[in-house]
Amino acid sequence: MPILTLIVFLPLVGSIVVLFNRERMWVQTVSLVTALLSFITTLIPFWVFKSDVSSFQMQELIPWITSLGISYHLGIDGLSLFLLPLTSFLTVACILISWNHIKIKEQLYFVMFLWLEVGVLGVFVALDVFLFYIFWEVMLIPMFLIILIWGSDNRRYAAVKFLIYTMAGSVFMLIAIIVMAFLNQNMGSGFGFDLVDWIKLDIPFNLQAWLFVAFFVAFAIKVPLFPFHTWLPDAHVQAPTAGSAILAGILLKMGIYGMLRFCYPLFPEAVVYFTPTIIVLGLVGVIYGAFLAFAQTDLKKLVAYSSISHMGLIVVGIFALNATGIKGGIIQMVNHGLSTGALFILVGALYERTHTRDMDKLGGLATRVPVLATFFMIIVLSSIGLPGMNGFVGEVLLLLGAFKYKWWVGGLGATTLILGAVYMLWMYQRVMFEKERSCGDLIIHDFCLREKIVMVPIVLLIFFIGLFPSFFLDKMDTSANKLLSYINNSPAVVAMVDNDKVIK
Amino acid sequence: MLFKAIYLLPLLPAIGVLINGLLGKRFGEKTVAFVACTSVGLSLILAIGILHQMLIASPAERVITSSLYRWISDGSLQINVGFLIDPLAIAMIMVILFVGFIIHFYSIGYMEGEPGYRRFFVHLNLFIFFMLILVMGDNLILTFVGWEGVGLCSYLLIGHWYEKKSASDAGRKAFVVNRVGDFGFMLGIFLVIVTFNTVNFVELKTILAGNHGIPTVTLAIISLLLFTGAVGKSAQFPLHVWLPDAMEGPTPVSALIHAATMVNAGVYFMCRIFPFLQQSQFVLPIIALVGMITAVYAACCAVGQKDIKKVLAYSTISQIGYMFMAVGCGIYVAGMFHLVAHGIFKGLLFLGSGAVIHAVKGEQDIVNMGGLIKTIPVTAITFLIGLLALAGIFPMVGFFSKDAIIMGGYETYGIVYWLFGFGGAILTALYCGKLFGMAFLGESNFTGHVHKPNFFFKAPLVILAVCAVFLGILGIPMFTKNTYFAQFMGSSFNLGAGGHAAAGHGIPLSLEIAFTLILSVFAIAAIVLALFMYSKHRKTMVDFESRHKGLMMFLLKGFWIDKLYDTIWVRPLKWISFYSDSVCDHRIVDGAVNGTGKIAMEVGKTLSRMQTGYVRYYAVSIVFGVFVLVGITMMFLF
Amino acid sequence: MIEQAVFWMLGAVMIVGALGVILLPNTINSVMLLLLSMLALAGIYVLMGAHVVALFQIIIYIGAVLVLFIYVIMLLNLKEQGLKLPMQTFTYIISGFSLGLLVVVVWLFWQSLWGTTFTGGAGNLKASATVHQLAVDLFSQHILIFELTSVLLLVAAIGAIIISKK
Amino acid sequence: MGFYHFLSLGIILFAIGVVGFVIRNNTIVLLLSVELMLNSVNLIFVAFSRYLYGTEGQIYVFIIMTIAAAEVAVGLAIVVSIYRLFGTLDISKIKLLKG
Repeated sequence: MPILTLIVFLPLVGSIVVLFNRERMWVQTVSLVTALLSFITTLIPFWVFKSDVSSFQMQELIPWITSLGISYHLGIDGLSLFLLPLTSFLTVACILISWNHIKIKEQLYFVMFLWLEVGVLGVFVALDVFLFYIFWEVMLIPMFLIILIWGSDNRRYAAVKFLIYTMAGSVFMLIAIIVMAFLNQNMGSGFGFDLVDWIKLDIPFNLQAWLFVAFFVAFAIKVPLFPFHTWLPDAHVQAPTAGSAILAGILLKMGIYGMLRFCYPLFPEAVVYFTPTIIVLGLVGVIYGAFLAFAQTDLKKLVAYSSISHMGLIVVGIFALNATGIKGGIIQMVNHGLSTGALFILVGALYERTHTRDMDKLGGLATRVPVLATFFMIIVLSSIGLPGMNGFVGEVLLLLGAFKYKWWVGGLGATTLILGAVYMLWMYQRVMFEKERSCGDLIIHDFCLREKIVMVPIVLLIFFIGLFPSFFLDKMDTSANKLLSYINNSPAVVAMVDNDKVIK
Repeated sequence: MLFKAIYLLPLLPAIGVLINGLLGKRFGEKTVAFVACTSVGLSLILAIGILHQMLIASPAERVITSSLYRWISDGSLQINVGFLIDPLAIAMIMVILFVGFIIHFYSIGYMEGEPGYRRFFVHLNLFIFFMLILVMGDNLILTFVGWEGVGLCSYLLIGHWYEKKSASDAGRKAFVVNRVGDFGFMLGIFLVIVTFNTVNFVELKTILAGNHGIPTVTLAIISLLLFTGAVGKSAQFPLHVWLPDAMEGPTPVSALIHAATMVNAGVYFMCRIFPFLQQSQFVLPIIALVGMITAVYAACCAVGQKDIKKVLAYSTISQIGYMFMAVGCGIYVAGMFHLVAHGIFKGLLFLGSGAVIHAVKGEQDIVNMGGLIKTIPVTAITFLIGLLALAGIFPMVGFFSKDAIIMGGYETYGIVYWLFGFGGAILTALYCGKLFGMAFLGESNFTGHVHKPNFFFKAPLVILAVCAVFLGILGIPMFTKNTYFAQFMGSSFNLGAGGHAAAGHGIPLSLEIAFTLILSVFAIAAIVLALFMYSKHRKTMVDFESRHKGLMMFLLKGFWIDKLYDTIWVRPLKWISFYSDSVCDHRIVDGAVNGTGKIAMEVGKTLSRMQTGYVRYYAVSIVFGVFVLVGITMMFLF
Repeated sequence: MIEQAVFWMLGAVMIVGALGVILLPNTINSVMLLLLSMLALAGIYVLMGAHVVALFQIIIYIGAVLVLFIYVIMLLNLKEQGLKLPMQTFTYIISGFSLGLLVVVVWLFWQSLWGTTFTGGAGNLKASATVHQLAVDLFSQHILIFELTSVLLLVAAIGAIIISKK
Repeated sequence: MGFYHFLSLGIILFAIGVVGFVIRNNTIVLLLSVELMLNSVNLIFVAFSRYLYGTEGQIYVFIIMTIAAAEVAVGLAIVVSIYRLFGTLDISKIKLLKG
């Protein structure tokens, strides 16, 4: 049974059913049911997945455009295994928080969310690079529209910036993909786009470097890595709550996913060659993002910049070239998706109640909305990596990986411990503590049942990952080692390392 | 067998947290308090049981380990959720649970009618839970979990009255400064992992006891990094700045967290990793030096304080400095003994100060008190017992514990060390005398009705006072390193054949007795002098202080170190952050991006001017283009 | 000899007619002169042995296209317009360019092609394509293009109707 | 009288068409100029067909004629609607495409 196909296209089917009726209830209920079903299907791989197999699993291979060597090739490994349920889970959450809150074109809105889910799920399971590219671009359109139609005041600027930025990166990747297809032909396997074939290619270093940069820029923009990050705050601030949540929760992960999925196996020598540069960029992102977050007064912007900081750390971890960092990166992707997604949901909930995101105007809300404040606290703590919660596990592994790479990389990365606490707690204080500043006369309701239903599973997951990370780590172990082996087994890399030793 | 059930120790407070936290909305204050106290009380009973079993076991069997499940694994590195209880841990656990239980009990009365009653008890229970995790964790990472967890609870409890800006500021400051220390802690853990590929205390100890061949420098760096964490948590110089501010929290919190348990965790942790310290010799003097500086510095500051709780706060910093002095001499037992003693008498003092503050309706400035001994005698007497213990007057427990530290160090570092200890002790006696004289003796400066303390206040004070008097028993026989406490603890600090700390004494007994006598006499003299001056000649002293305003301000503000940090850290960082937001990110990074867009736009605008709308023009352009093409063709043809 | 005389005569008529088309102020005169020019062109086709093309030229161009022009001019009832040549220097420059281009192209052809002889496929030389052969080729090899042009015509007819509607 | 005579004739005709297209303002004359250019191309095609002994040249001429007819039909329709819209056929007054 083609489970992966089912996973990817179930939301599409649901979105078609949504179109049958314009009634608000129909639209919302069908979307929710679809998202829930989709969530259940994304859990299936957990049962089928064998954690000791290093190749791709649950593969589906159907020739598609044979004349161009394009096939419909899906498959998962320990890297994508967790991103699937994360995606569908956050989609459910986003549909729930948008419940009755979308005032215009709600049918289109929910359809867009389901399409977005299709695109993202497709990105995570596609093994044919052409197919991957299609999903990669497909997912842009719904996100663009979500920002453009349902965003706040300056949405056009943000949406266009988001689109152009991402497109600019994708173009480089497209060129590199085509070059790779020709390379595949030149090296005797025929013109084709199958990743599994590409991995076997032995590309000369000069070419690798160029291709790597082309791929990497596309992914780095998505992450976003330090100099490419400026679209993110704008997009986040302007997007509707659910849009921000899904943007931060899932879309950013696609960049990291791409780096691990493509850059690692295809261009191992280039990865080793560029590692120092990338690590420095990542570290700059960590520290710079934290400083910027500290300077913000807009809640959403603060969370957006904190995302930049956290994602920078993930990049540092996965380019530390050891299994610890890679595993930390994978699990931190899930963690960051949960906690930052939840942060955006909470900020959105606050905005709904107080009609402002300006921290100088908020304050003293802990007394008014104790339940919201408690959830907020838990999420903030998870975000700054308090032990016992998910963020800690990821941070420890990432930093340990970085530390194993070079001690000072770990050291600089670990400043996130301090800086994260500084801006997050200051934010919390300004929003929740102290005296009320300007919302004193507003009627502010605490969390309603629907919002609790959204947050409770997130919080449970946060603790589950924090307390029993082995459940996840064991499943990704083999895949992480496999990814690493591409680097370590590459003959040229071995030669480089040997040279190093000789010099020493 | 109780040893099998040690995981229940932290579990019980956790259950208390869950019950109160999730279901407590409908509970009344009494139910909440009952649940919280019972959970800690049951835990305490269990701990006493374990202590009993441990006492009757032979020293070699006094190590209990219990591994619950595999937590994080990375390659061959395994990090379990597992617990380790040895005499070192049980001593700390007893302090935590005993003092903790008493303070829970005390809080029932102290927090009565407060709006955040349930929240307070939830956080308090959570604190006990994390503290036990810290102490019982059998590996560095799990200890770090507790370490951060208590930091969190400290943050929450300092900011309990979060509507006060100063309170939430203080909480945040505590958390952030602690995180600075934790930064070092974390790096230390990483270095341990990279070097040893394990974080389990027992395994580490085994490795270090054998022939490990690891360079001393590595061990020293590990020790220093982990020590950074301890400095942060235990409020040692230069990371002490958060503790005086932490007095914004409710007084029971100050007693439990910022006097008896959490701030001592640094000392405990140094004792826990003593094999590292033992094997990297030049780290010990650094620790001792930090302890010495802190002990004297904080004692000086305490003399200048006016707020009753701040006096105690600086005193706590100073006393923990003493403990680090002990650690720095390698006499861990003495450090732990002072830790236990300090937990008792400082808990007592804080609870007493709480009772005083409660009695005088929230007044904390000792200048505005006075003569309280007449109105609240029980509080006053127990407070005095606490102060005497703090000043190290015979026969209080402080006498034994402090003497052990000062004398133990003399053996290692000589007279300079002793002088530092001596100076600190004299200053301690001074501010003890001043505090008691100002607050309880002399004429009353407080105008208003004084609340009598009720049972919830008195009972804890009396129990702790009794302990403070009689716990000194653990410190005999004096002048040997074989006290009762050391007999029990000794096995924890046994690193193979060579490293045992409880060897014989290197200095003659007579010299030691002489030094002790000198110290005692001077301390008694100082305390009596201060008592006398600040009660009978209070006016003179106040005049004296007002004449030397600069000096008093210097002491009051803790040598202006807060201000210094504000200037060299906080402001520059804030400036960098706002600068990088407004200029760097918007103008440069985003400017480059938008600039690209603008260039494209400008080019487009310029080119669009060629779009005249005249068909003729376009036709001409085609012709022109053909002309160019033909020209190029010609160039290639001929 | 006669052929040459006819060629020169027809050529002169054609060029003069074309110049008239672009230089006469009255549109209807322009159309009439184009008619003349095209008749001359048809004659040249006959000279080259392309009889079918010549016939088509007369039927399609003169019979259909130019009639259409005349019809539209009459329909719009255009008033007499003077020959208002645009007075932009730019236009003169470009006119110069196009004439220069003309010279260059002619020169190019003379340079590159002069002296080469078109022998074609040496075995089956024919004086010119016969009607029969033309038909065979058109309906076998080029049938697709042929059909497509019919579609194009249809589309154009519909397009013209829609554009000029209302 | 050879190939080059026909060729030169076609080129001259084309140039006259270009110049006419550029210098005239009247839309109908523009269309006439286009016809001139098309005819010149036809002439060259037929000339090639004649001297290369092939049928393709003539076949293309047919097709070009068809296209020219279609073009004129559409073009004149546009002329008519332009006249309706602007009341003039002077293209120097019609410049909606101005950027």
